[in-house]
Amino acid sequence: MSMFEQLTNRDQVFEFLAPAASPVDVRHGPILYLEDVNVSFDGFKAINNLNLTIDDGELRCIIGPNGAGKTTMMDIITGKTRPDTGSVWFGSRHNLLTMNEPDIASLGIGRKFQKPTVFEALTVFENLELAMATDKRIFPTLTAIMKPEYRDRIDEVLEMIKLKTLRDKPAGILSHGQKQWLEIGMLLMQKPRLLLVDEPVAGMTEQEMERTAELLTSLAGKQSVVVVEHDMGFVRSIARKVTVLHQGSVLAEGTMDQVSNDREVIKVYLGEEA
Amino acid sequence: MWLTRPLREKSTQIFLGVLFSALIVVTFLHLFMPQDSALHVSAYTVTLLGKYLCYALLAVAVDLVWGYLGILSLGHGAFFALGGYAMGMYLMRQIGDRGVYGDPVLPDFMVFLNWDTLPWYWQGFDMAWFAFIMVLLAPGLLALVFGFLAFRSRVTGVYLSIITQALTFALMLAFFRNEMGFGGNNGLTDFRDILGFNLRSDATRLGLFIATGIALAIGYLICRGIVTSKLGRVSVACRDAEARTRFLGYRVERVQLFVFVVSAMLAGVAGALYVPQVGIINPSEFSPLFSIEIVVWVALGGRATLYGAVIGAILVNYAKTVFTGVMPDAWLFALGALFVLVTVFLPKGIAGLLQKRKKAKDDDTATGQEATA
Amino acid sequence: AEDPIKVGILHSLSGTMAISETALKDTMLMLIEKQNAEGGVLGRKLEPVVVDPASNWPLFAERARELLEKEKVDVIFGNWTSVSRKSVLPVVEELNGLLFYPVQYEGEESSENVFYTGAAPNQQAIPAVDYLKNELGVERWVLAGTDYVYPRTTNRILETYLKDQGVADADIMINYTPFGHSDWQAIVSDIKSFGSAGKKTAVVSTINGDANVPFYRELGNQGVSASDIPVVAFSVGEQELSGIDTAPLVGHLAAWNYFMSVDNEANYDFIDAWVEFKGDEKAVTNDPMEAHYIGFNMYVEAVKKAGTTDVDAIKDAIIGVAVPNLTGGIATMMPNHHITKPVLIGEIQDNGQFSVVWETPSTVAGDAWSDFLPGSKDLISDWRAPLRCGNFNVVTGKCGGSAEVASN
Amino acid sequence: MLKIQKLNQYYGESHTLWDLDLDIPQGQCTCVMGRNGVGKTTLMKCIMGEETTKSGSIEFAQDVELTKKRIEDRSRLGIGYVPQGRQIFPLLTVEENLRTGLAVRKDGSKKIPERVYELFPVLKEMKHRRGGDLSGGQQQQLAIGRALVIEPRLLILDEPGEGIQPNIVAQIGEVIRKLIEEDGLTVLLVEQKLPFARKYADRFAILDRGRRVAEDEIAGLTDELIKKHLTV
Amino acid sequence: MSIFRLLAGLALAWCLALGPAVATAQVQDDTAQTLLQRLAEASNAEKSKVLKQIAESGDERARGWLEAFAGGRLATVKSSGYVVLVTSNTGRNWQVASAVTGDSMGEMSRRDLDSIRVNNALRSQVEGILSVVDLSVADHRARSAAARHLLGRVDTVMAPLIKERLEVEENSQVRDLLANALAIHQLEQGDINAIEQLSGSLNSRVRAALNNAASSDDPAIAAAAEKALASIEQKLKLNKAAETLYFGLSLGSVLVLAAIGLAITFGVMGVINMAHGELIMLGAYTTWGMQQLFPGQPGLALILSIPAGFMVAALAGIIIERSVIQHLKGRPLETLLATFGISLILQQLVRTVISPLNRTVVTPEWMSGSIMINEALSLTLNRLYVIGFALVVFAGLMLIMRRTRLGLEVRAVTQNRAMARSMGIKATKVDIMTFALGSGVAGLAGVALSQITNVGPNLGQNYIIDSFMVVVFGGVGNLWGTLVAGLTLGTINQVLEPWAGAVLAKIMVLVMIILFIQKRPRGLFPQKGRAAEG
Ligand SMILES: Nc1ncnc2c1ncn2[C@@H]1O[C@H](COP(=O)(O)OP(=O)(O)OP(=O)(O)O)[C@@H](O)[C@H]1O
Ligand SMILES: Nc1ncnc2c1ncn2[C@@H]1O[C@H](COP(=O)(O)OP(=O)(O)OP(=O)(O)O)[C@@H](O)[C@H]1O
Ligand SMILES: NC(N)=O
Ligand SMILES: [Mg+2]
Ligand SMILES: [Mg+2]
Repeated sequence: MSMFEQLTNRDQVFEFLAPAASPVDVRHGPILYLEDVNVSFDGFKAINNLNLTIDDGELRCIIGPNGAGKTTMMDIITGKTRPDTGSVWFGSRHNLLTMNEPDIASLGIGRKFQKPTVFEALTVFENLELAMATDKRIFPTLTAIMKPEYRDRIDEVLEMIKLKTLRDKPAGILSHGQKQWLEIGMLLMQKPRLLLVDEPVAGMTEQEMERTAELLTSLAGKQSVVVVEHDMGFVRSIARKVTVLHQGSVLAEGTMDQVSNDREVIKVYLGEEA
Repeated sequence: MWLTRPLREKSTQIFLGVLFSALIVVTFLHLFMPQDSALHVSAYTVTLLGKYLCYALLAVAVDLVWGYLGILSLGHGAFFALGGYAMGMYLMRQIGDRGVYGDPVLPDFMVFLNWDTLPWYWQGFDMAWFAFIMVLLAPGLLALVFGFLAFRSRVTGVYLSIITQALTFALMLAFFRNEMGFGGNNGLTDFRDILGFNLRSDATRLGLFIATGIALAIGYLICRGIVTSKLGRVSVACRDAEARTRFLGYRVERVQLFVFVVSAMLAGVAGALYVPQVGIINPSEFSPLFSIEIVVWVALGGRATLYGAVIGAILVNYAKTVFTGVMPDAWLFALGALFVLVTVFLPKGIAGLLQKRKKAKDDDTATGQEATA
Repeated sequence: AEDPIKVGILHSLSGTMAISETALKDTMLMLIEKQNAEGGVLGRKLEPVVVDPASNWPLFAERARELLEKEKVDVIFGNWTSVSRKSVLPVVEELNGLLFYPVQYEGEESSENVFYTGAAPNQQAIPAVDYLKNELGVERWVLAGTDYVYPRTTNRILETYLKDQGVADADIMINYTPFGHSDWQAIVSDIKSFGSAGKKTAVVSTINGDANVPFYRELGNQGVSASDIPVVAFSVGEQELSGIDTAPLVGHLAAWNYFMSVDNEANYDFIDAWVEFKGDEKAVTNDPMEAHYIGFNMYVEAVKKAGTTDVDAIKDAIIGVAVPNLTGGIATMMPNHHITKPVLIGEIQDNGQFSVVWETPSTVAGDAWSDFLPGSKDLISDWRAPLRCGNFNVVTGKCGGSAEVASN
Repeated sequence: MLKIQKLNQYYGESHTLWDLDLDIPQGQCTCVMGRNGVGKTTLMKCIMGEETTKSGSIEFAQDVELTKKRIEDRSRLGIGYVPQGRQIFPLLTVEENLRTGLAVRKDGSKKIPERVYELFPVLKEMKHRRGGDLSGGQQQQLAIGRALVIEPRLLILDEPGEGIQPNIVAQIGEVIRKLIEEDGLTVLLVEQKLPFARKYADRFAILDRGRRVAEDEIAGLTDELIKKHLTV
Repeated sequence: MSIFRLLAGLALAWCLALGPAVATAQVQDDTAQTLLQRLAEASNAEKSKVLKQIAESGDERARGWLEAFAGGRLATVKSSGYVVLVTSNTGRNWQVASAVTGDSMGEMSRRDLDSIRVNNALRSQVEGILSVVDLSVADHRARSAAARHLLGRVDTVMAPLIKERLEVEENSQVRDLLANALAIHQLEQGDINAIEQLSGSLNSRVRAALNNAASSDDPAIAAAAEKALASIEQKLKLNKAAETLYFGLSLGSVLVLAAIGLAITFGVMGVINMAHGELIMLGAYTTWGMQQLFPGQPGLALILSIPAGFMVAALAGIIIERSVIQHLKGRPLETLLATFGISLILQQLVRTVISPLNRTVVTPEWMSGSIMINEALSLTLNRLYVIGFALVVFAGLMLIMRRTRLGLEVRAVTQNRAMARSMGIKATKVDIMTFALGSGVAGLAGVALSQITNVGPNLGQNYIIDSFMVVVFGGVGNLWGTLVAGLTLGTINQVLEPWAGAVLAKIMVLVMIILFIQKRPRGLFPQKGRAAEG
């Protein structure tokens, strides 16, 4: 996937000239760090003393029953939901709980939502254009021009997500699966340090799943990836370390094999025959 | 440059072409056709057209925030009126000692309310440059403060609409108060000159009409420039999925604030050009119903097209002029029916009708391509 | 035949003011119809040109311009609110038109092109206060009005007038409410307590339009009767009463220059004509209608006198023209373009009419400039040659700031 | 149960379904497969009436022409629908979401059948929570439960397993089988996941670019077919 | 005024001493006619004397004459000078009857009649006479009213008579009033002891008397009066607070009524219904129409207006829904445009078909006036009824939305129309019924408003802005929110009004709404949860 890396780095001639868009400090350990996080909604505890660390460059799978709090966890990381207590750090410098969504996003945390959300009135191309990692302040955005290399990049991604033919169609007309792909494409455009991917393969065929798996594995290393998924086949194919969430806290953590043989996990999640 | 980019668009070229031809034709017919000729355009008509153009600019400003940013402002009349008052204050000061009481400094209404000095906020309005800056600044500042508060707290949708309405309503009541020092219900009127030109002369009127036309052209270009830029696409993104836009790293509230302030300033300019042409500014311009009406023009013309707003504003106001003259007792029926019929039969307004036609001819031109440097 | 004389009618037929102004449009149509039936003027028919400024003030100016510039009318009858008149004023002056304005107003204005056939403050407010003071022994005053220029000015004049007469500050309560105010509970309650200080108290009301109904209702419900605290209103006439359940209002007062109930043959004829014209047995007449009646007749006389409809000729001819009013007297056009009027005080009766309880012994001439405002007490208006000035300062001996306009 | 003939559908000018024929036999589970964007969901919407068809017929239970029925009457005929993307009513509580299905029940019962809660115990637990607050998987369960409330004769499931935890997915499969075998329910399933389809469906049909390109017993779902129509 | 006092005293004597026996006395018809004719010809000062004579005549018809005179219903026939009683005085021709015999004389032109002028002073005099007479009637409410009338009007001639009356009066309220009336008189005479009797009273005439005493030359009296006043002031403050609260609730309930229909059509269905105000107006005009149908029975008409107003507005709502709104499904903002048009049409329709003028809606007897909690605190009846009505309407709506299937279905339809239809919900029917319900409730608001404000073509415009404000302030889609918001805004407005004035109070409320929305961007009772955040 060096082609992909090349793409993402095309405007970085020298490493030290790279924009200070993501000054994440990972010298002292993990890229993401959640400690004792609690959230409740009207008395219902959705996240219960959650502790989680993601290392730089790691690919982590998170599984767990419906309602375990996986999406809520992502909401917390991206600033959508404020936890009642606990701390959330991005690298060792950024306390995410003091920041709002755009700040967190510009730090380099990107997210694909469980329910595909794209800008329906904009074309597929424009959706990708907006996601592109550029200066997102007002005046730069107002005066931004579409450089040929940007265009190439977008076309590259379009190719990758198989939406080339729908390039100039409004995203609103896409089918469910196509929207999923578009969201993945937007995530790629964003070049985040940390990708949070909520159920990427729902509604995909086996082969598409394979491609997605390849894509995610290739990203890992350079970027950190957190994947939430219920499809065990898919998880198995990418998993290095798996965390199982249950009732808002970590139930088990380990390799896929360790986890899938855990009695508790089988009981609450996998079912006997999985 | 973002401002010149729209000049390469066909639709903008057509729009500007039509606008400037209209300006030239009207000017020609007014100046060179004999008074009794059927083709002569009277000063009355020139001023009337000038008023329509002011409304058109105002409608463009509303369409910018409503059509592209999804902010249904039911209080844009407030910005229009503030621009109007700033201009009105300048015009009042130009009256000088020609007022009924002959006071060289105080406007008549202050004399008769027994004020002995000019309030501080009237200072400087005797200077045109200052007044013209205020035309932009007063509405801009109000929009900035109001927008800052509202967007920061993520007030959206109908909640935002209703507080814009509350804003203009509160201002209306405030300006009604004589203590405010803006002439109360009577407002500001009886203007004489602007920049040394007699407001009661036909030439000045023509000049104002042309100035309004040019202002509309510039305003349209600014709006078009914004909406065809990447910022315009971000606006649309905010409109359709505000939260999602934030997750991409855009500060939605700043985008909203920027566009809102630009729109308010354009509305202010429209108000400033309106006042010398109609000869009065009074708090009724702040009335919530007027602001709603502006939205109605935009909807009727076709939302999120800009030129639709222009068409809507001109058409509705032309219809009003015609109907109130032709059938004074029943014109509201006609206007009401117009609104109903357009909504039911032309879902995308009049612009939608034009687009449909156009679509049949040349298929799509993607906005992404227009952005090419 | 010759071209007809075109009469512009500039009254709101829609919007908030339609409620008051529609009747004035109809009055004009009726008067024109009658005049035409009598053969018109100078052998020319009159032709009404009706437009609707839709209660929108800038639209008033636009419509006035349309009437004068496009329709080329010879005269305009129109306007109700002061702001609409202020809006129209520069236009009629610029285009040298004629405007007859039929509603009581705050004064402080005199235009060469406008004829004020309604009352100036000295023809309504001052006599009404005199009545309350002298006949009812009122010592404590509530000045309640809608927050706009007419009430503000009238109240300023009254305040000065009352204080000149030795009324203490504490005995005057001033209250303003927004247009269309409908919740009068607190204010009426305040008036009640203000009135319980041991001195005879009265309310002088310049409350406008729709706000009156809820005001009087509240008075009735809170048990404020006319014998306790009478209210004298300057903007409540027969037409307003026709929309109010008058039973609780009996005895409250209004000051006008005409009441429908006035026992006078000319008045009865006018009422008969009106009822017939409207085809409504319940149609009522009111003061501004009488003002149009007077204004129209004055215009007709002036045209006859001048032998032309030329505006400048009319302006000269009309001063001094005297026509009968509907209350048995004579209205004369004064040099300041205001007319002479009797002032009547009427009490509301349960049939929605007023019963006249007092009237000035003779007619009063309208003052363009109030004697009770510091800025205007030295000004006079006289549009006859050689002065031809609407705001002549008798102290400085100069014609005020509008010298230019006069020569325009 | 359902016989689709020569169905054509357009979105504006784009032709999405082409002369589509499909037979869904009574008392069986038919699985529709196909790549993203080939028109599976569109087909389901046509059956439910949410999209209008240009030509062709959809015959229900031998004698009812569905294309002539209004949407609300289709569910009254006994068609339950679990749409893609869940489409729950976000501001109604879980219980209210379920209750929306009561109106068309033949027995006029005012109570939510116990079976729904048995199948998805979480729904009972969260009865008073707003539907929109549920997690994705919980919403999916709610959507299926809601369709079951009307006790349908034909159940249309558009990717029902999406976002649901593995043990419940399996359970859903079991329930489908049970309903088919015990109550004679007919199921029309859209599913991408081969193992699930193989396990619970009786028949399959493959769509490609709006056309039906294969239709057979589930055993006939060969690798060749898969390769040809389901891989990218 | 002393003439009046004397007269009242005499009349009282006449009444108390002779009792009912005199009431049957009769003067000769021609004497009566002369008396009345003198009344017609007299100047105001002389009229007063003639009134006295009429009262003294002891004629059983005297009361009728006095009342007719006070009501402005005596007139003379111009040609003959004959005094007649005007039985109907509307229009150009009046119904008259002989004042002496009471026989109808048919219709006469207004031109041929000369009304006998009356004014407030004379009317007050007649009321005085009549109230003294009323002191001895059986009905204690009438006695109480008469006694109240005497407050501040007692003089030396009457004082002993009042004292006598006080002895025999058994109703405590009447006694108290009479005692106060007497005490005021005594205070005027310089009797410092009277202050004690007065010091607890909250009556405004008592306060007026004490205020006068406070500026008396006698320092002792002045001081005592001051003290009494101070204690009264104290009590008044409490009452004032209670009164303000009542005003607030009553204004609030008007707002709630005006807004609650909108809370359905806008809050629940999402239709930005600019014609809501005009639907209110239709309800108000229905009330007027009903009163035209049942002349003379305003109460009955009003009660019948409740269902009728609902039906008329609901019907209008259905027509609007079917003809326009149904074509705008999924385009909520366009409903603003269309309904704005409809509102213009409805307004002008009323102007053209009925009249541009306001219409008179009569307040039935049982709804006018106020109930007196104490001398300083009365609750106006019309407002009290409106508060109750608002609460009933609210409760009813709440029931419908919570307990019936319609409530569930309408929410399902607005949240996801296609899915609701797939669940077998008849969306069209639901739309019609809901819109009809919201509109009908607007009609009900109109019925109530007709008792408070103008019934005219502009009625709706006056309430539309406030209505939207209330619904949004409360939180769209939440009926409780509308209730609480309406009552809160009403109360705040009334609390602010006394010290800020009506205009500023209104401005302040608006600014408060703007600031409040910053704090709670989704109103008082926001829709919570994931779905609402979008
Ligand atoms: N705003 C909210 N209000 C109330 N409850 C909430 C809210 N947000 C989440 N919850 C509850 O919190 C729990 C966790 O939800 P979450 O969406 O994080 O689950 P999840 O692990 O992503 O599940 P799934 O696999 O089904 O997507 C659920 O039970 C959900 O109902
Ligand atoms: N509203 C619409 N307007 C125009 N085109 C549409 C619309 N909805 C869907 N389409 C197009 O129709 C095609 C079929 O869509 P459909 O949703 O039926 O696909 P699908 O087979 O269900 O795909 P998936 O597996 O992703 O759910 C797609 O190409 C899509 O882009
Ligand atoms: N002139 C008035 N009443 O506005
Ligand atoms: Mg989830
Ligand atoms: Mg699909």
